[in-house]
Amino acid sequence: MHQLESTDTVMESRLESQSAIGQSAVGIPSSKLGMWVFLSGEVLIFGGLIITCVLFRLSYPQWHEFSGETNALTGSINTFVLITGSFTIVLAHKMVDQGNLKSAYLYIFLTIISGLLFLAIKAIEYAGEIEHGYNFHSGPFWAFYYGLTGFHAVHVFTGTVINTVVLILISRRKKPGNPSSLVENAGLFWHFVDIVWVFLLPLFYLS
Amino acid sequence: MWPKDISAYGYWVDDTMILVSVITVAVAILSFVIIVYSLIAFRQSRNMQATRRLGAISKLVYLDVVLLVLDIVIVSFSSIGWSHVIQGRNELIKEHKNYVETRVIGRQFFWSFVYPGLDRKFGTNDDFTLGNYLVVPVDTTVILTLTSGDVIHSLFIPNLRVKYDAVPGRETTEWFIAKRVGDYPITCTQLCGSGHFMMQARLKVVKKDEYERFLNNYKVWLEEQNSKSEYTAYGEYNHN
Amino acid sequence: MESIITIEDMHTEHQGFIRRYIFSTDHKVIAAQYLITALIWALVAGLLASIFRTQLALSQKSILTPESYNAAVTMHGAIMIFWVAMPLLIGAFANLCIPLMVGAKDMAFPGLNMLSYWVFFLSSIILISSFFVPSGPAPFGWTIYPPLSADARFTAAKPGEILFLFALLLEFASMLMGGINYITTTISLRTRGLGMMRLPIVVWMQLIAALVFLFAVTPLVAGIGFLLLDVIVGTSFFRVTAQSQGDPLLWQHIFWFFGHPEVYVVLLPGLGIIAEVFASHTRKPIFGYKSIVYATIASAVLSFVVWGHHMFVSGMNPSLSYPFAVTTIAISVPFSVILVCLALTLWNGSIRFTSSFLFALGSFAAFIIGGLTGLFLGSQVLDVYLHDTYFVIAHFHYTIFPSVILASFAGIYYWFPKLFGRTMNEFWGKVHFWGTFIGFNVFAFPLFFLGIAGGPRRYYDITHIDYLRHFQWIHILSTTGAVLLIAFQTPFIINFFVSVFRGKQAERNPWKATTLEWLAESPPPHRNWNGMVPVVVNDPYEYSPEGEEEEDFKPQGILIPRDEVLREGTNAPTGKH
Amino acid sequence: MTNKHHAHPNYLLIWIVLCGLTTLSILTSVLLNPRHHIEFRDLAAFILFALAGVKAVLIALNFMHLRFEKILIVFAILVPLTLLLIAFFGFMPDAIVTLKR
Repeated sequence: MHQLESTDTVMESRLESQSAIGQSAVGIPSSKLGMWVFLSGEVLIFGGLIITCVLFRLSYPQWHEFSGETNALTGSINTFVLITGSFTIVLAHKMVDQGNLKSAYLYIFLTIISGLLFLAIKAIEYAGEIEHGYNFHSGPFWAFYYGLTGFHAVHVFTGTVINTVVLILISRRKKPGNPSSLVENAGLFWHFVDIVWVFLLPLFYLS
Repeated sequence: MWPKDISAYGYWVDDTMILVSVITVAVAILSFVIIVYSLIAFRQSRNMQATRRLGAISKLVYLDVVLLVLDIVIVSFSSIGWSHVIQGRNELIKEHKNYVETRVIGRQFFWSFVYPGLDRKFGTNDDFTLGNYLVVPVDTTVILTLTSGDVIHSLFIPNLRVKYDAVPGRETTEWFIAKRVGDYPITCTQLCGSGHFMMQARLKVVKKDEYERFLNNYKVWLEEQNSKSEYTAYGEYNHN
Repeated sequence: MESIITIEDMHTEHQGFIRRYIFSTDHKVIAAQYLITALIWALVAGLLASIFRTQLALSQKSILTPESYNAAVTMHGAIMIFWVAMPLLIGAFANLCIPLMVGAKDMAFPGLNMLSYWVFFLSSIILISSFFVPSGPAPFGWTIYPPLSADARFTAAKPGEILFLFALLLEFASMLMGGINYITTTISLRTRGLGMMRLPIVVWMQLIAALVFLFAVTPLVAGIGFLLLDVIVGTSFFRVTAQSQGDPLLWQHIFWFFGHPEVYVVLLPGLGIIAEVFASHTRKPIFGYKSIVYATIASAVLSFVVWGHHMFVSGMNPSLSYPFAVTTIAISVPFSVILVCLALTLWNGSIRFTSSFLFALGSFAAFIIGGLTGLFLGSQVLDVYLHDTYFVIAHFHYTIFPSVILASFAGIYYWFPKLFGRTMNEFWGKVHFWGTFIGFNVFAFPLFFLGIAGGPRRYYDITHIDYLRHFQWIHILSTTGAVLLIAFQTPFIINFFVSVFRGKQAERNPWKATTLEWLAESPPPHRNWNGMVPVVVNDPYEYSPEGEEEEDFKPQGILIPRDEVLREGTNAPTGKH
Repeated sequence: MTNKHHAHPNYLLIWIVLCGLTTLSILTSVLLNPRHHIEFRDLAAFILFALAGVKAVLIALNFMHLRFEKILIVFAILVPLTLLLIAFFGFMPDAIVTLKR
């Protein structure tokens, strides 16, 4: 295993075209490191939103009455959709590592579909709530609800676009890195979006 | 330099200020002496070859650090004392029963001071409100309950060394004991809009019996005040 | 693979003008772009300051209305912090120093780097445009306290405010892109032999500043999102309305959770520049390299638990205020360590008084005053009295001005050869220093006394307040200083542009400095090392080593042809040494 | 170029477990619905957020390969979480004490 690590480091680090010695100093490819730095920032953005929401919740004992109004069904379905999306993109990464690009394309494609499905369901859900006359002005719960889920939906959209670009890049064989790290980084973002949703589900739908 | 202290607890501020200033100035002077000396002594024309060893200087630096630590200790201890004074508010109110309470409402750009009237209870119909005019009895615990009608204001009474924000949607309390009769300024120190700098009020510290007279019939009292002083306060009528 | 890299290096040189100087991915060009944009902004904000200071001095004439006075104050603060300090220290100097000093060919993500500058440029455009909307720019202080800022009833300048908030978001985005680049580059692109404990102080400081900014600003991004919803959509997260109850204090918490680390973000890189200039101009190693590094890390960690000291009188729960006071006082310990180490670096040195050293020294001296007066505000006792008075203004001008403006000038005079391949004129540099330094002190020092006298900040006029009427002379004096300060920037501007085009050609290492960037040509070519590889053999500051005759310094690294290095195999330097 | 970064765990298993946990949380919210019996409100909230935490950790460790990454990258997630904790407990004493709530 350790043997594998080290050779792997060599293979990766050949790609550090900005480093004078052509390799990463800590053995982590820069692209992955940058992705993780970006994600740690994202953790604080969503975390800030979520803890603010929780603080408001703690000061509103009747919060659950609002969260009962949201459409728990679509929320739950969307959870399954996102988890499946994470599953497929990580399988795509595995396939790329095993050199099986054909099925990698398939899995990335499935992930894109899952993202679009999520957005479609979300749109239906919003339509329903607006029909019931809930909007930004219907009190803090709904402001938080639209704010956070909307911001999350933007991330889902971005992730879908990223996955599409990755699919095009690696299927056209024009790889600006090795396809493995490309798919892996796209996957990291997608999993992060998934994790955020995992917390939004109990916050707005279930309890 | 700074306005005269008329508060029972203002000495906390003044003594800490003097103490910290003395030590801080000492630290500053020592540091600057070291720096200036080394600039003169070790300029290139005088000291061609730099050497890495330090020598005796380290002792002076210890002194510098010691002074700084002393400064830090004093500051944090005075903070302990002060936080006892601030947080001991409730106990302190318990121990002197006879405090007077006044409600303060900040609005763009004036202060309203709501007095409970003779019955010392709010919400009764002998409450009355004065604009920009705070009247308190001397040698008595005064509790101000601050809130705001629009944006955040901050009630600053320099002579009493107290300052607290009036935040919309919540009530903050400030308390003091004024030690000498007189007429003092009140300002707003939190940017609250274009009229921020005009948001001035007066603090009037009066004898206890005069305070009773004031509560009893504030209109008459205001008349004689305005006839005496150049500052004219205007009353508002009972608003509840 | 080597062949690919070398080819890439060869054919980057013949690019068109646009590709090379406007939309360039070269970190040095981006650094120059950041530098010039930030200096223009500094000029704008300085002129704003001189205008409203003139208003304060001549309180009878009304040069500004109270509204425009508030707007001018707000814009001065916001521009100086976000559009001058950040791009100067985080944008320009980190871009210039990090790749050269870690021996990389460029940033880890050059495209992202270029994007970061152009997003910053866009944010500048948006901010400028907010000056020309009908109701003028945002008037509520750079801290944007709601409800004043969140509620249409109180804010006259709604379009200006929305533009300001969007510009702020874009600026944060651009600085975050930069930060990702700096962190990744410093961690993973270090050249062979350059362990973390061999990094130059300034790179350490910029790395830590980038990390602190990344972790501090992101909650504020969320907060600004809420605030924009309040302003545009009319929700009430921070507003207090009859129907629903927002929380104005929540904004202050979120803002200062960012705001205090932000102070260190703009402070640490300045201290790093001071350290570099001190070492190379006293011909001595920095005293206590390790203690400076550890103290910096400690202060960065502590900076996240002190935000409450901005809120002692804000209605914050009193039980919070004592812990915050203690952490605040505690944070002055690592900084005193850093300052003592820098002071001892002068001792037994052989000091060259160039203009860059003068600026570093002035910055150091002024920052000592700033740091010490911080003790006054750190204690609740004095803060209750001094909060929101001119004492605070004087204090943070004594911390921010040295660490941003003076240190940046030191850095400009120091690294000018690496930016433009020429050196600046020393005589005019010294004139510039003395004018700036004296002007600054005349401007800032009297304000301490106005603060102790209880003069509240952001006051359009103090002559109508009886207990402040006699202190008008302080405003007049300090305005004189401010005008002097602005006036003495003209020699710098002329000197800068003349030197860019006809300054004296600089050799590779004009200051006889040790760190890696002086191994490269000045200015370095597009990928810095011309197919060579800098390999680190020494600690960063090997000045006047014992038993060294011909030269009084050992360079940190040596240049080796790449194929030799790559033939030796690929044992990456680990972080530990 | 086929370079394995690290072993790939059994993703299918993880996926099944995640779906199971999600179903569990939905069941919780149905059975302990606070609108019907208020006394379970806090219990239900606690269970739901605990389940969410478990799911997040599973995804991070396996799908995001945190199990196999260097400690440096683990810190990239631990540091922000610590800061969030600090912020939460720093804001709490103020945020939940306001009038008319």
